[in-house]
Amino acid sequence: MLSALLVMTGIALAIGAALGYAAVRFRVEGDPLVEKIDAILPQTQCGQCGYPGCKPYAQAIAGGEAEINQCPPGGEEGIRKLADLLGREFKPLSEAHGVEKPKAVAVIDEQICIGCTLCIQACPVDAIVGAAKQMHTVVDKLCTGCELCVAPCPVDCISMVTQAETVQTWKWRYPVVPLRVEGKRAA
Amino acid sequence: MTALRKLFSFNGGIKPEPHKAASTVEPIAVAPLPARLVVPLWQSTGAAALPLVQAGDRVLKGQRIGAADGGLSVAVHAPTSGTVLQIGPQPMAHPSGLLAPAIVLAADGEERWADLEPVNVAGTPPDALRDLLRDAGIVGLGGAVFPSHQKLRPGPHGTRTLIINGAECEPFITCDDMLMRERAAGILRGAALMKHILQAREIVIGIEDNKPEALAAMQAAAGSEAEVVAVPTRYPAGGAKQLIRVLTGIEVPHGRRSTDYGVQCFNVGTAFAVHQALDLGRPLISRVVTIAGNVARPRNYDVLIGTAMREVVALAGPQPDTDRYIMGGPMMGLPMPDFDAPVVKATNAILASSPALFPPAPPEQPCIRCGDCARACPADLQPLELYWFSRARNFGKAQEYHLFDCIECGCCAYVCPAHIPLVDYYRYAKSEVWAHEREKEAADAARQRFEFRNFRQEREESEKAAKLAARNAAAAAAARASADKPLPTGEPADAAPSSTEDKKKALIAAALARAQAQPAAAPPRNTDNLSADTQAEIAAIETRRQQVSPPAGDDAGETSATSAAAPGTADKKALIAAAMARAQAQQAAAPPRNTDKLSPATQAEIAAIEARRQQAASLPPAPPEPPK
Amino acid sequence: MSHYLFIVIGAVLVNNVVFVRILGLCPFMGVSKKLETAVGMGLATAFVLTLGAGSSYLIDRYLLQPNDLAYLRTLSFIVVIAAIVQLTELVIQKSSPLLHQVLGIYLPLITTNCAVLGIPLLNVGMGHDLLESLLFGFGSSAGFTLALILFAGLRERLEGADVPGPFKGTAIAMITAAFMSLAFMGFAGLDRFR
Amino acid sequence: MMYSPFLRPAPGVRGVMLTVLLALLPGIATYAWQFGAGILVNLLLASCAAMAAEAAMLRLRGRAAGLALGDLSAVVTAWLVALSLPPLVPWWLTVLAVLIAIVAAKHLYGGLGQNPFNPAMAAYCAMMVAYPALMSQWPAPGQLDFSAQLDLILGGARNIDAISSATALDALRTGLRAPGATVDALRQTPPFGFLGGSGWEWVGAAYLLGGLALLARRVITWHMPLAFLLTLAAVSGTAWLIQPAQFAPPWFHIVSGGALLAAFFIITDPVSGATTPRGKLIFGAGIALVAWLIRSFGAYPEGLAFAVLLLNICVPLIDMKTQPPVFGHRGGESP
Repeated sequence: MLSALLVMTGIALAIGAALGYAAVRFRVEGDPLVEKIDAILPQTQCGQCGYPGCKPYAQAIAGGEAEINQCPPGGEEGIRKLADLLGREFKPLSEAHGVEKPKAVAVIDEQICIGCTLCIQACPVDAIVGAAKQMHTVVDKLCTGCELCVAPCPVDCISMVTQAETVQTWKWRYPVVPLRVEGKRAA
Repeated sequence: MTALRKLFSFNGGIKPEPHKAASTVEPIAVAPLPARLVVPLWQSTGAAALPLVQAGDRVLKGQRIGAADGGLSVAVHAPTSGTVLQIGPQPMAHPSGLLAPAIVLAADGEERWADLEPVNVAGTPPDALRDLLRDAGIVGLGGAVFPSHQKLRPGPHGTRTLIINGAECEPFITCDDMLMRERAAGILRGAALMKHILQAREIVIGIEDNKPEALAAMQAAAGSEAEVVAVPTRYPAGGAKQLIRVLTGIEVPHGRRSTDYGVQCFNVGTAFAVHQALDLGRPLISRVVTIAGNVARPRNYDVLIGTAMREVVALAGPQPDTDRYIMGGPMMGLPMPDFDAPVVKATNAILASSPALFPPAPPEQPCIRCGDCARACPADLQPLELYWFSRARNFGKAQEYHLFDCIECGCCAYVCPAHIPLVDYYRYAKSEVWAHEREKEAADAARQRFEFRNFRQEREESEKAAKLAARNAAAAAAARASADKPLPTGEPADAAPSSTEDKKKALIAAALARAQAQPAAAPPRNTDNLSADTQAEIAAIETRRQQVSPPAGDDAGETSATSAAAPGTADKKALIAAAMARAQAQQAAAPPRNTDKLSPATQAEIAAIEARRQQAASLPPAPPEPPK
Repeated sequence: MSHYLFIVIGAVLVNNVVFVRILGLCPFMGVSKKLETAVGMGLATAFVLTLGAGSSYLIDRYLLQPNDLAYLRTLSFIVVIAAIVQLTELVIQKSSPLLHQVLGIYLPLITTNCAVLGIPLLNVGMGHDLLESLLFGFGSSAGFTLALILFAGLRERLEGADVPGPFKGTAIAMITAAFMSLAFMGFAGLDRFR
Repeated sequence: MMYSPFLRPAPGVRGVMLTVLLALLPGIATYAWQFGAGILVNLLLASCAAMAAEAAMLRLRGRAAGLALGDLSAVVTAWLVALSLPPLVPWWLTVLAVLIAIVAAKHLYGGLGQNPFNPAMAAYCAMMVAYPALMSQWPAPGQLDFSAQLDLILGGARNIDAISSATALDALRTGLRAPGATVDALRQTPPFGFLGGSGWEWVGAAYLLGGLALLARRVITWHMPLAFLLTLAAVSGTAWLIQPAQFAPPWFHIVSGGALLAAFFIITDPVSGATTPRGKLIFGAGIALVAWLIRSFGAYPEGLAFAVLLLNICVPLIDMKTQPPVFGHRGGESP
């Protein structure tokens, strides 16, 4: 019986030493994964995912605290890419964080704008041009559609306008005609 | 005698029924001048042109009405003299059916040319020549409409061969064939000009061997200048990459410019357009278009850009059962959203289609992976794998199988036994990938601006903190200095402010003084260069203000009320009383606002309100509300 | 010489650890969604299994048998295997963090992979010497990796298939695994490789 | 809305499948001539079962049944199942095999074109593993009249031993186990004919004829049949040269069993086979090698079905690794 104990403790000690050395030898610092996740996110910094911006959300995903389906601007395509990268199951977008909308751009109604610069401070990507008491306007090419400027505006002169397709950005449609013959399922 | 040039071959390709005989019987006719011309601004790969004219301007034939916007764009010209009706969204020759900005011209029938100055080619440096071609609106007329001035940039190792593409392998289309038969000299001259710009060593003209007349005409015109080669007939031998492979054996991969391999390929129509632009100074305002398909008299017409397709097809007598137009050939053509789409620079043919000529798409059956499409693909791709991944929306994998090497020639869909519209899947996948890339670029730019904004905010905070610290230090130093000797300035210096309490009072006092000084010093902002009536308006307001304002004391207090500390409760009552008095006075003085041109019903309503107000005034006055 | 060759071929094809011996099914199902992860997992398991087979033989031969502690066999094998897995996890975390993130829980789970414990016990059962047990360990792990890679290839192709609703995902993977083991039954009876 | 190309003159999938069925006819005729008309009953039975199963599955998935039934793919699978099973198996075994092929191996994966395994071979293997006894009852040539065969297929009494005899492969397998037996001696015994199994040689030749017709119509490409037959000949040839007593000669392997039927009709199934030219060569060669291994050393006399399934498993990997170079990426004349 004693020899059994001796043998087991001997094995345990030898292995403990080997692992201790290995842990020191293979120290790992930093986590390049956050950049990879951040690269997939749409950078609207809109906070709909519950985190103050895309980078914090990426860190939360890498750390495992956040789910991959909390980003409405990223949409289903973004979730599919995240699931692909992290090898996790694809989950549809969670309604709690909002619904996927077509790309929209903020437009300031220049009749009502009073030049209070609140929206300029709120815009995460500096897409609004203007100065105190001067007319403000949104540069549509820079606006990411995060809707953060709509709330702070005291006179509610900012509205989200969905971008119409132009001849250059027109997309060919998915050629699969649904084969299912509706309503004729087997009894 | 065709030179004994060694020809190579490319894999795949198909041999469809050519249908070319009918439209090559009669020579090229000039289409009559239409009354209304719609010239789209986006007529080449890359950016749309910027309009140079407004509605109502008179323009001359060949006058530049749209300037190139950036490197990858070309100019647009007025096809005839007339007046600009409007510049706005018009139906486009694009399968999406969307409208796009275009210049609408009403022709005045005089066809007066603008002043054209031919170019002294020898004396002009190549860069200037390229700019001239860009401003003459010269684009590839083979169907890709790529700006030619960009393609005329020689590659790193110089250019060995300039290929002129007369292969024209698409069924029904014969515009290049007729152009070669009738205007061979112009084409050769254009080719020589391009050879000069590219500094190429030899010119090779590739023509499919099913066009003997064109071969003879080009050989007669070429002489020893260029080498005319008969290329075996097989669709898509006319593709630029395929023709380069056949004539020189070089395989240009996707994403690389052919000039990197010392070879460049141009359509015969483009060569003729270069000749017109440089030798005669004429911009690209018209082109040869084949009208064929379900028409009585298929023929080639020299059509002005911007003519409505309906008018041109009408010349060839379309049959009644024509259901839509196809721009281009049956293999790569685009269905037109409606009959009034304008002829653009890319229109090499207009086919009147009918259910008999081009039967509707047979039902799509599942793919049995038989590999016929892989054997027919001229780009040696695996269309069945591309179809599998595009259908499953797995665009990453589709790109791994070289999705973007696909030239959308249609051979795979032509041979597919399951009648799958394969090219639709590849076009869908490509436009999705391009959309993702656009979004990716926008997202990266947004991230950079976001990071810069955070950095700027931190910088501002640190600067403010530094300034505050500096000011505190200065104030502290000043306080210490004032402890040694009393300050002569008007500062209300108290007794030696040793404790922090006194220091704070000093700070407040200083701020108060500065605030009072501000309104007096502040100049009335931007009231200098104003128009006369605004001056009058300001004067009127000033007079009203003088008339209304009670004793001056309150006035000063009231205008800068924001930062004044409350002097005590007694003053407050006086303030309220003054405000009440002023309000009453204002009400009496205020002119009844815009009650003049109102409908009788509103008049009655106002009268009722006035009556109620009078009746309310007679009641004992309600206790004044405490000021908020 | 042909004896050793038969051991390896027998372990890879004839008595494939997944399809014939039905061992190591949980990582086989869990990690075979994408080919890259399958290759990563296969190599990690191969490394652990071959090392485990070798070290288990040494422990059994020089520690357990002289002191007739045969009953400690399973316990000691598991401890050694767990240590090797920890070692592998550290190496993978250092060399390719993405693979480490994607393998996720399945990396430490190699310890619980029944093939990893099964093969050393089989070695002892068949009375293999050091070289034979190493070869048998290597053969079985190669068979496992081969099965995993082939299965991942098939599953990646099935991603695009229009599988009927209830069968999407793991269900069709199970059916595919069934057909694969049916195919491997063809090798049954290759008596020369028993 | 229809987009380019507007010309799609290719015959439908129906055309391809019809050509395959016609190419099978000479084989079936010789089969019936040599071994009695029982096979025709089996073919009819299998075809009806297949069409019924296909229609049921399509209705279950709510798809239009008309078009899919029209493309005859179910009939082709049914015929291949019937031709690979022994002709005297009971009717329910044929129907069960066809159900496994159509429902399990094809429609569970999404219907035509998406099944990774060859449906006919999957069914054959399942039956071989489930009913080994029934699957080894092959008739000897010219022994039975039609009514007896019909009774066997439909009837109850299974007094089979009187009429069944081992196939050449079977006889070889059992014979070689006896010590001292040599291949040459065995080949004089009754089931052996001139080259392979008696009677089976003619059926094999007829399949070869049908296969060449398929090649001529360009429904299949030469890669798979040629690679399969050459590798089979090469492998069995070398083994035969080394130990003529232990291993059968190459022509025996090619003519006997289902080799010729498989070479032109079974392994060339485009859906479950490799698609790239080099991939097809590897696929054909691999099947030949594994089939020979199982025939020589395995427990089952006919290893072809297992070999096909094993190579079907490797198809995704083979396709991935043998992609032909794309235009412009071939090195060619680039600088």
